[in-house]
Amino acid sequence: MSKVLLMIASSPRSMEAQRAFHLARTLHTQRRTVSVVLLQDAVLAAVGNGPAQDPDGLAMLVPRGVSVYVCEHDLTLRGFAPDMIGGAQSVNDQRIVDLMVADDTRTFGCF
Amino acid sequence: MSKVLLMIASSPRSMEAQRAFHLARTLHTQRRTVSVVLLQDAVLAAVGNGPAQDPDGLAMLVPRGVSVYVCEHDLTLRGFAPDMIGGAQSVNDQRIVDLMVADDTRTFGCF
Amino acid sequence: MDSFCILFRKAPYGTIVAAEGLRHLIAAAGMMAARAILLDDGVYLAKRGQEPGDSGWINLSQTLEKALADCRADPSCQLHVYVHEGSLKERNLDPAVLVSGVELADDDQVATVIAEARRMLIF
Amino acid sequence: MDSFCILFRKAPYGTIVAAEGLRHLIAAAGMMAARAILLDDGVYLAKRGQEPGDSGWINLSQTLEKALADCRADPSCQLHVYVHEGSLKERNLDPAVLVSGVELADDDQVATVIAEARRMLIF
Amino acid sequence: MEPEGPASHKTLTIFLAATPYAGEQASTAIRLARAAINAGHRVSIFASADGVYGFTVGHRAKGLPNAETGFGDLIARGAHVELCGSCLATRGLKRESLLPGADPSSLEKLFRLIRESDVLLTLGE
Amino acid sequence: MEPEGPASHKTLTIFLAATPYAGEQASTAIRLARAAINAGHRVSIFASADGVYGFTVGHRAKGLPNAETGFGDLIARGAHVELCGSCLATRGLKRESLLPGADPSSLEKLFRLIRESDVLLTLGE
Repeated sequence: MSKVLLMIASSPRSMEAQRAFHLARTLHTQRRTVSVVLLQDAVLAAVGNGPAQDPDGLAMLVPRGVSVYVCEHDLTLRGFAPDMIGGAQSVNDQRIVDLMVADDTRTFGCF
Repeated sequence: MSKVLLMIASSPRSMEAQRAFHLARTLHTQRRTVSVVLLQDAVLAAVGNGPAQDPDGLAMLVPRGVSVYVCEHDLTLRGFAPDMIGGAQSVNDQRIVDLMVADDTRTFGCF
Repeated sequence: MDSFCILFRKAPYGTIVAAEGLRHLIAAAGMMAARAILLDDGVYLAKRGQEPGDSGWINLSQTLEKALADCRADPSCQLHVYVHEGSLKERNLDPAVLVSGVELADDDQVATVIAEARRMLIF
Repeated sequence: MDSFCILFRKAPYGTIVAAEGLRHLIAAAGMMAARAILLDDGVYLAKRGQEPGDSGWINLSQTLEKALADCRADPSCQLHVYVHEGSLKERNLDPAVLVSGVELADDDQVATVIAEARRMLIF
Repeated sequence: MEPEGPASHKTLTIFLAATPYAGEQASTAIRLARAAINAGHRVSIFASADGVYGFTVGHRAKGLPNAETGFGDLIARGAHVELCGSCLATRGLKRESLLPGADPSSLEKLFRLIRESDVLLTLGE
Repeated sequence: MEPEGPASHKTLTIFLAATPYAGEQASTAIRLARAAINAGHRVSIFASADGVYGFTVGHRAKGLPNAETGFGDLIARGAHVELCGSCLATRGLKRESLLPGADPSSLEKLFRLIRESDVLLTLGE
């Protein structure tokens, strides 16, 4: 079974991002290997959102073993330092492309 | 104190529409006379959404005395009949303009 | 298994997005095995009885229904349109109000259709 | 009491909307009593430390801060920027991360500023 | 409070920031403007950001409302239209590609319009 | 399963449906396309709906990234660009207003591009 990479660009509280988070959980429940890349406004999901703030969102994915990558460019643009994220990895554009085109990976997005 | 008319055009579950519903409640709590006009995708708030589905949304405004007007054109375009709405009134464009320009009314929108 | 998929997430008419998705779905169905998933506000695309009148819009749910009927009449055509049950329920929409030819799918089925897609366009 | 108000609801950069609101706010402040409300994702506009680098974007929070400072130095200028406390709290944002010159406002104050506005632009 | 004119002579200003084919915003602007004009009100439309795309010529829309026709009709009925000049420049839109009657304007003129209007409505994305 | 090429020769297709100045989508498309080209991958961009506005000429953007410059640079680096033809017609965009190298195309060509690509990414509103 191939890996699934979900690219998310929408604001964390938008229906679009919430749907992508939900899909990531369902795919994970189906025992698929799921990774998530956060781009544009979606990077805001990786700052300041503890599980208490967002019980259905990103914060529940990391502890379940979903890899979360955050676009460094879009984080710093918005005034957040790459080291502010718990459980997620900040990545540059080159690394995002590497993730997208990796063998055995199906990339879907942007949500 | 003048009346407040909120024009809402966004999808009922969007942050934008939810904010407008919340604002309508707060203005109502401040003892202001509040009315709401639903346009475009926001008309979907007036169909099929009982309080159980949407405890913070439109369904709680009508019982509190907030007048809710729904754009008839946008309802029928989407396949809903004007008589499907409980507690809200379907209105044509002319009536919407009358509401917007009514004396002593401050019109804000579109959310 | 390796099909092309289009995701519909937004209500018709309010934004162009659903109409654009439909235009692409119909074109795709003529060229490859195509699947569509209607979820969140995207489920409203399949609501029957839309009445564009003289607005200039085409009737999107009728166009979807016709595409499905045309495809059933053509043995070489492979088109499936799945409507997400959870999104219908949240919106208090009865499946009976949907145009004919669409299929219901739960969370699990939606995730499977997506994961099985080789490529997906998102609207 | 009768002021002009601009509502900021979206995060900066992801959409042009916050930048457009800011452009209009600065122009308005030169011509009339102007108030702005940052709420929902709009609160991120005031986050200090934005780094556009060579992206081509101007630094929006710095631009906001400068507009507020310029206005304080000009006795004829009337500009207030309110940041919604509830939206900050939901996003786990400490008011200390905001640029200087903005004022905090609760639900009640936000509603009052809006109701007192004679006209409002929404971004 | 500013004095309120008689109900039949209000001024409605629409601030339009959505593209003509983003969805329903252009149609909403056109429908409400038409209804307001029919009721004897004055209507101004100020197009800003991506809203300026709506006032170019040569549209051939199929299956969705033709914005050029709608806006042209409004101008013919007396709607006043101004376009954000810097927004046109950003997008490379030149005067010769614009609908007659839709003229480049400025923020200063926008706020003059706003001050003179009884109702201000934003139609954005 | 289709055969996967070596990691250094994948094809990325970006389906771009947002206007050049709607926000960050055009910049994201440009940044990811540039990174992909730098890594030796092939890149195609298919602009659809309001996305076609990004491939006109004469932009003078201030304070936000100039999309024309970014897309022109990508084309110079070998990115393949196609524009939805009916979307151009809807919006009244003529060939002479388009960026050289960005050519009108069709749905049939889009699906050919999609079939030939390893990764398909949508950037919309």
